Amino acid sequence: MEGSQYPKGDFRAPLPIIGPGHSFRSITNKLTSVVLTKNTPKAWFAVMAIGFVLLNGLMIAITYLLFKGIGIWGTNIPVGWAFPIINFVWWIGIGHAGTLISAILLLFKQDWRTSINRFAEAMTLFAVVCAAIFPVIHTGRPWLAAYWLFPYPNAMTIWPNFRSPLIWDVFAVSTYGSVSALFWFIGLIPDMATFRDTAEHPLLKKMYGVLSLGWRGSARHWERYEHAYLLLAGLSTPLVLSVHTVVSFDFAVGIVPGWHATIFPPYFVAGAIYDGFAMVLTLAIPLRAMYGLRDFITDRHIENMAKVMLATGLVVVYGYSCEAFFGWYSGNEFERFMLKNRMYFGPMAWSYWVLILCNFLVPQIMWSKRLRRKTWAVFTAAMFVNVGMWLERFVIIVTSLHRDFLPSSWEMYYPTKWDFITLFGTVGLFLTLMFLFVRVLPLISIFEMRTLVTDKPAAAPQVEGH
Amino acid sequence: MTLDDIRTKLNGLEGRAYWRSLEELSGTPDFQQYLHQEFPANAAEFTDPAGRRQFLKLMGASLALAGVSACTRQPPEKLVPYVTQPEEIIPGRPLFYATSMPIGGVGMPLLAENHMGRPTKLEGNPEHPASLGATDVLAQASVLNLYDPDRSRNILNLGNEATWPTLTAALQTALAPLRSAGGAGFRILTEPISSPTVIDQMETLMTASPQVKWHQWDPVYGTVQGGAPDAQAIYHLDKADVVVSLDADFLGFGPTAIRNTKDFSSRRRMGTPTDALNRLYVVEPSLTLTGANADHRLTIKARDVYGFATALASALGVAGVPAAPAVSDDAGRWIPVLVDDLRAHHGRAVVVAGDHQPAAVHALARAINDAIGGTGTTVVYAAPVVATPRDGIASLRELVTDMNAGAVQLLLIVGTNPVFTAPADLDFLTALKKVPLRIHLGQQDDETGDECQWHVPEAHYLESWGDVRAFDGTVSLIQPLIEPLYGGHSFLEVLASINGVGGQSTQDLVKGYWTKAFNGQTKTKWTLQDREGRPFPTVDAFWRQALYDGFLASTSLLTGAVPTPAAPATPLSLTPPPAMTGLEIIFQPDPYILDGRNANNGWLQETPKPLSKVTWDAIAYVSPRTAERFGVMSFQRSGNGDLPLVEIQYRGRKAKMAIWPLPGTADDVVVVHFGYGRTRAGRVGTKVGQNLFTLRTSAAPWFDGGVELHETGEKYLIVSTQNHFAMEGRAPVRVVEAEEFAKNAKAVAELGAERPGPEVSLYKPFEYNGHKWGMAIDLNACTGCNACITACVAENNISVVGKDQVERTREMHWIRIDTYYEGDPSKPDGVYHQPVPCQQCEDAPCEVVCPVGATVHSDEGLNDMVYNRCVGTRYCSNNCPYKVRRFNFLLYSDFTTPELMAQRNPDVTIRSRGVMEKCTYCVQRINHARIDSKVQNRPIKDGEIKTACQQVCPADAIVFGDLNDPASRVVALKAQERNYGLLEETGTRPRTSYLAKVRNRNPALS
Amino acid sequence: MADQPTAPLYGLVAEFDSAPELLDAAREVTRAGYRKTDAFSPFPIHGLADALDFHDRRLSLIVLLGGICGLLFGYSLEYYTQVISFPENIGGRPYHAWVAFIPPAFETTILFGAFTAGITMLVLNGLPSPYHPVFNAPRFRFASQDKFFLAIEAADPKFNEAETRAFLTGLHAREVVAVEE
Amino acid sequence: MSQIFPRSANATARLTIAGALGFVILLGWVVWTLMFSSWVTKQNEVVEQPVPFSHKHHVSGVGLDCRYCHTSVENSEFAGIPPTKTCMNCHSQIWTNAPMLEPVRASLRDNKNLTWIRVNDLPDFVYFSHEIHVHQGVGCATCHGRVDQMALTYQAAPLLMGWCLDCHRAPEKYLRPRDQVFNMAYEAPANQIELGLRLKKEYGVADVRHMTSCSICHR
Repeated sequence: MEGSQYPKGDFRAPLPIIGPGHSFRSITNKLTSVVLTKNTPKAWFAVMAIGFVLLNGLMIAITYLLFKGIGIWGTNIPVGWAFPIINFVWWIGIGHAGTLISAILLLFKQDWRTSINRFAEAMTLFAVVCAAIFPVIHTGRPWLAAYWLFPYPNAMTIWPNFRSPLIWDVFAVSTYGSVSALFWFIGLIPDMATFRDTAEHPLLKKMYGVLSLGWRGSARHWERYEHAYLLLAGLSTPLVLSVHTVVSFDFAVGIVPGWHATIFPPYFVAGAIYDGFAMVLTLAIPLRAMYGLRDFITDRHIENMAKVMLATGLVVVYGYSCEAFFGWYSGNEFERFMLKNRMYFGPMAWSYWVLILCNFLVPQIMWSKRLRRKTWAVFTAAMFVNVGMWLERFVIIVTSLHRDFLPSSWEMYYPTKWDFITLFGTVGLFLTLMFLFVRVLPLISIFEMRTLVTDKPAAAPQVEGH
Repeated sequence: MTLDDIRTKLNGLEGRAYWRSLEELSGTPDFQQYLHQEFPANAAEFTDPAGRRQFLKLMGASLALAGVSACTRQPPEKLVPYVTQPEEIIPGRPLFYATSMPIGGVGMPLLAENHMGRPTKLEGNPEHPASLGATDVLAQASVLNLYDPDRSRNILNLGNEATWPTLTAALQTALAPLRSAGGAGFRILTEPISSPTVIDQMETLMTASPQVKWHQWDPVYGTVQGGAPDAQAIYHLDKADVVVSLDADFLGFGPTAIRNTKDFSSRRRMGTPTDALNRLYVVEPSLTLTGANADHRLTIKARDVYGFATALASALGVAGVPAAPAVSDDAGRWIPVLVDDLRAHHGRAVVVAGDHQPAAVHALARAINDAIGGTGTTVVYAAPVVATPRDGIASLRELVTDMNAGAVQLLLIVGTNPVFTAPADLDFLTALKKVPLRIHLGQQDDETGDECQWHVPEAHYLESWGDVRAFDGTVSLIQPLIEPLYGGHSFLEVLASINGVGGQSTQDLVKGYWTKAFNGQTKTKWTLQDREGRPFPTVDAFWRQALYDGFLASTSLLTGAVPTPAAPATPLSLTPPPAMTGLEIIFQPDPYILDGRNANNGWLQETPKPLSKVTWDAIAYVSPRTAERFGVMSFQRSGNGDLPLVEIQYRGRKAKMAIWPLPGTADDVVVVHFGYGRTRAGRVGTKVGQNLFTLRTSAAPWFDGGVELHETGEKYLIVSTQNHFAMEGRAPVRVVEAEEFAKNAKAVAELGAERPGPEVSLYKPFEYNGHKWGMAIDLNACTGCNACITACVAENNISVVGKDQVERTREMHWIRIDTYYEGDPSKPDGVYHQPVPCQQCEDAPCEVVCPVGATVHSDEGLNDMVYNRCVGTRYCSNNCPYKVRRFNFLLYSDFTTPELMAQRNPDVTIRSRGVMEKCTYCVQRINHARIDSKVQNRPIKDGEIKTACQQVCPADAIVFGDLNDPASRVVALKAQERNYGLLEETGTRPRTSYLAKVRNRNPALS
Repeated sequence: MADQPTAPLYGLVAEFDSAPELLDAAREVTRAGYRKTDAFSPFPIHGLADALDFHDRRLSLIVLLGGICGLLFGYSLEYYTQVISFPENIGGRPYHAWVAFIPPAFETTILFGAFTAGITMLVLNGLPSPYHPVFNAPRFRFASQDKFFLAIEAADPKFNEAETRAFLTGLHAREVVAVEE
Repeated sequence: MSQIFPRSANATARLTIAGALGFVILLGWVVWTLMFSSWVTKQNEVVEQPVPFSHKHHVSGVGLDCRYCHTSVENSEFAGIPPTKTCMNCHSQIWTNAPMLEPVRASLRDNKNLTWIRVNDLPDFVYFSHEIHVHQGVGCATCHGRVDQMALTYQAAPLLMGWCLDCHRAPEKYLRPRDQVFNMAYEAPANQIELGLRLKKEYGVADVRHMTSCSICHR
């Protein structure tokens, strides 16, 4: 894609997290121009178009679904869950990277996070939106599920069943969604002020003025602001871990061989971050090219993310080996058969090996510093991981269900065209939201970038509190 | 158009009139439009089955469409009381009437449940020797035929509506000239008939005009190859220690199967491990249910059964047996063993010859039974109950010859559908067209009706008066439960009008005949006594009792005296069947569709065929080895999919059929099923599957050699409800050998992983102090006949989903029968059946995961499923290790066909789109029994509550009861060493448990 | 713009070029005894609040309380619905299946905590306040870009326009302007 | 720099937020009250019938017993709606040509069903049995109200699931002696709870676990 920013041959050189020679002004201008500019890049329109077409697919699919019933999908009796839940878990997982970057890396004082956390958070938000669609539409009677899943006093004096992991999901996902949104908006406030003050058009001024809540950068405000931001980060961290833990409970709590495993929570969380970083890369690399942001999203960022991806990827692979080991070591005939069926003679064994290729073999190229610094290589690896993590859920859900306890009920699963339209439809929704965001809001946190400016007399103050 | 318009249009109309006008109404465009806008959208709402049920409860037609539109406010619902209420009716309570279903001329005794004038469910008549309370799939499903919306509704003359008077007039005018010629040229073609009243009427007719000829044709029951046996065998299998079947499916097929199963299984149910079992040897060309239940099974071609029989007979020293042709090595090993076993059980053994085998084999079997002292104890021979002519083929051939010769002026065809079912070589249609006047009386305006100038809708047996004899001779009465829905007429009615007694009602005719019989004025002399064998004081007393019982107890050949038929000629003089060569073809009726008469019955289409579990299609069974030649490697499939179509060439005729490798089928044998491929069956059955009658000939209607199979390269989608038939080293069905079990009582327990005790749970188990419902299923008794499935469908308003949904494995049956094969597929070592309803686990995995609490435990330990709370996450089904939960992926319940709605059981909610459903242990029956017991201040008696599957089961394999009642049968069964829980190692603590299968093999053969 | 404000005076606003200058100025102003002061910067500056002698740690405590409320709400909701309101035998689990009750209670804890944090922050900061006198400072829009401002309110007891202006200019302010209410 | 917003904007902003919150709460309240409102439950709504039949007249006035018309109330889930015949038992003698009764006479004359509108209409996935309730000492009036006072019949109770459960959870609050079940004027004694508990025991009314099991009412 692009030439490396490093002197040839020298891979030891410390990498900057912001291009040289940047001032407050230059950062401000650069980042505000992305939104306030008159001329939008052609690429933006291209992506938007694709996203929009897919989104319409989603709308049609859902309408038809509501009219006909979920029988339009391939789900059947041994395989009661398939695409919808796979997609749900996949999207939720993707969301995790955002929170991780903005919260956990913040706590770890990783200042390179600043230039990616904003759109990573946006990604979280939109991924959760996509994910949240599925638990509702995958039910037989969505118009009831939409509110019966919440505990509210009613004329029947009946309540949801709090023993069910699905109810845990409802709480986890809705909390995750709203807290992410809050975190994201709080982060936006100071930049909204910047927009308010740099925009020319009076209407824009007013619009951003409203969003900025009248922020004026007062020292007192900054004081409480950073304090609150830190607390939010502190709360989001256990939250993000809990969310995918709860999602993994959907399976771990079941008795289905291939679901009923104690490794699931850590293994799912790692998987989520793995996939999340892959998605961040998938977005960051084209975006920085599209808007020429290589000074802010530097190769250092790409490389760091590649490293995180590699690390979490290995955790996930450890998860696979644990699953295999547990299955074998349990000596339980059902577990053992599940493994053989999944890896060896089952009609869907192919999916397992493709998964291994995508999630285990390909990402290993990230060991090489040279490749880590080749954007195209990282991008390719990220793409493989995106696919691989989807397949992982396919393997867990479908191949476990289609052959469980009684051989008499063993059957096959085949998705229908509606399954695919819905899946790619949500991708469309995601792209649409993401690129609308890029167009109207700062995709990189401006005020935090300012703290990185190093060519000033005073040392750049840290974002963290005291 | 709105609901109210429709209501006003239908208001006050009842029964026939109502259906008629709704029919007309539903034709109108705005009604169509109404349905369109109202139903698809709102059908999903639950307020909907609502409307259904009230309508059903109050038979107010207008209610059929009430409560459709879904909103927070319930739409107004109407109550339509009687004008004058019949005394016997208590609104909301069902009534039961005894009646009988004629099939193949033989009666199937029934009790019909009647809800406010609508028969909804049929049970066996517990008092009747031919039923003892059980029924079969066909009887269960026959109630749906009554409501079949595609039954013909009008008398048609050349396609135009006509009336009964015009018909009778036309008939008389046509008959007048013939009568003068003594009736020559007037032919009547019926199904086999045993009805004394009808026979009496026929005799009256034929004495009046002796030239009238009566033909009988039934491709299933009335067809024999190589002559009909001169006497009918009635078995007492409860008295037999050793049973040998010569290609006889006496447990699986035909009206005798119910009583046979009752008797047979009574010798398979064990108390203690040391109890003696009977032993069943089966010799057959292809696996049947009987074969599946055999202790020893020998696979030989159908043509070789005669050879085997002769060999066995001569080995037993029967006089005058012709020289036995050489038998296979296996057979060779069998003969001596059989001889020993039969001799060892002299007087307690029986040999059963198959209905499809020639008269010679029957004669041999009878001779053997004489030799081993079976005759008179384990089997009695009696004059057949069905009126002559019993050789349908011969009778039909004669008719065709005469028709071709132009000797037939007027042909009255009753019930049967020869245009579709007649042997191909007779070319019935061409002959038929030569008959000047053709009248067809049938429930459907079928292929034959289409070829006749007159078509008369025939009344369903639940709509008409009549009588019929059960296989054991018991005279059983047929009384109507409802006015003819579509204005049908019975054969008796037609016959009466021919005989000029049309003025009398059929009821009078039946009663009249039996009054005469009571006074001994009939040709056949009947012994009419009450159950205690005392004569009735008056004819009224007799008639009242007869109607109440539904049958005349003293006429049974099983209980009453048996008229000894002509003793067989000694020494035996046999006409050996012609030798056959080459690949063998065996014709079988489809077990449920039969000759196609049930093609429009969705329940039967969707009931999995025994052993293969195929639905919605006819298939050709071949041995797995033969199948390999056509690329079907294994009899296991990972899922539903295409199977190769082969071309069957036979006597210059061709047909295509998909082949299914059925373990236990002899190599080089192809078993084809006829009955599919109807062209005028109705919305369900038209153009479904391949028609095999095109191959069947009068020379060899059941089996023949010289057939060729050719690959076509084409594929055909066959769907089945089970695709994996091996147990994979797991033990869902636990099987032990009788010998081993007698030695080691723990043998069954040792077969499974150990059952986790209460200590494995974190929590202390719930206590069940009131009732504690449980079920035990005896796998040793179960024959896998599927009756429970159909009974469950009828009782619980289970929807039919159709072939494409079954392909996606979305069938809705609440109870299924799993079948597993053991050993080499081409020569299975064992075939096991396992009925699997909801196990009602105490620690139910499904309940924990339901987010809305739509499935929870009742205080009596039922795993309640609350449809109206369910949002359909399907999590419960995923977490159910037994996969017994069923989901309404689409709108499966029919909310638009009032005829079908009328059949529904008002005590069970009709499930709508998007909700999960499953077996409830027939909770509606439990609740009714509980309420009755409370109102009558008495405890619920053991056996008072029977689940639908239990009630129908001819093998009494299913027992339901209160686990807190130490005296209950279910407790006793669960105390047995054979008792085990399915997948109990998963800690679900199922309330349903199974009694292991015990096989009584002969050491000399194993 | 005019040095002589027409409307009542809000205070004087001094502009600085860099964070350190602002920091020093703030220290001086505080040392000089001004209390009704405020500093404005395009990004958080370490120590600026101290320099203005501003300390407020109430947030943590409030958030803690919010979290505790969330926990209590979540668990009592579960206890009420599953044990008191409609106890049901679900899969043989006890009515009070505390193990299963943990995840939702945890989530409500986070939810309440997080929103308390966000909302409290805004409330304490008196946001939203789209209108504020300091916006009247002509170059104030740069406060959200690359300039740094220091304000002394007229309400301050020590405030005297002339002296204060002189004082501020003495702190190398790039420019000092009077801002009206 | 000039202000973007007027002074009033601060107040406006805060009011807007408060207003939004208020609106959400209001909305919730509306839905909540609607859920229980008689508009949804149809409680106390008089429905128009083909014949303006007055229970007041027939029960209080003429003094008919409930069971004279609702014949199957004691031995079927369905209480039964009288066939036209029942009406005509008397009305063939009295009011023989009251125009009000023409539909009834017409019904008998041309054998055409009368069509009444259901007043107490449960959702149809609910299986209610009059038989058992009457037998266990639940008075007609307990659910149907003082029908004997109703000139035109209406639904006296909300018939919501919560309402059913109220009694299923604590029947003692409502039980009365069997011989009082059809007594419309029956007044609960001061010691109702005590009496209720005694009757509960005597009539073998099941415990709350049983009475709140789903399959008791839903199948």
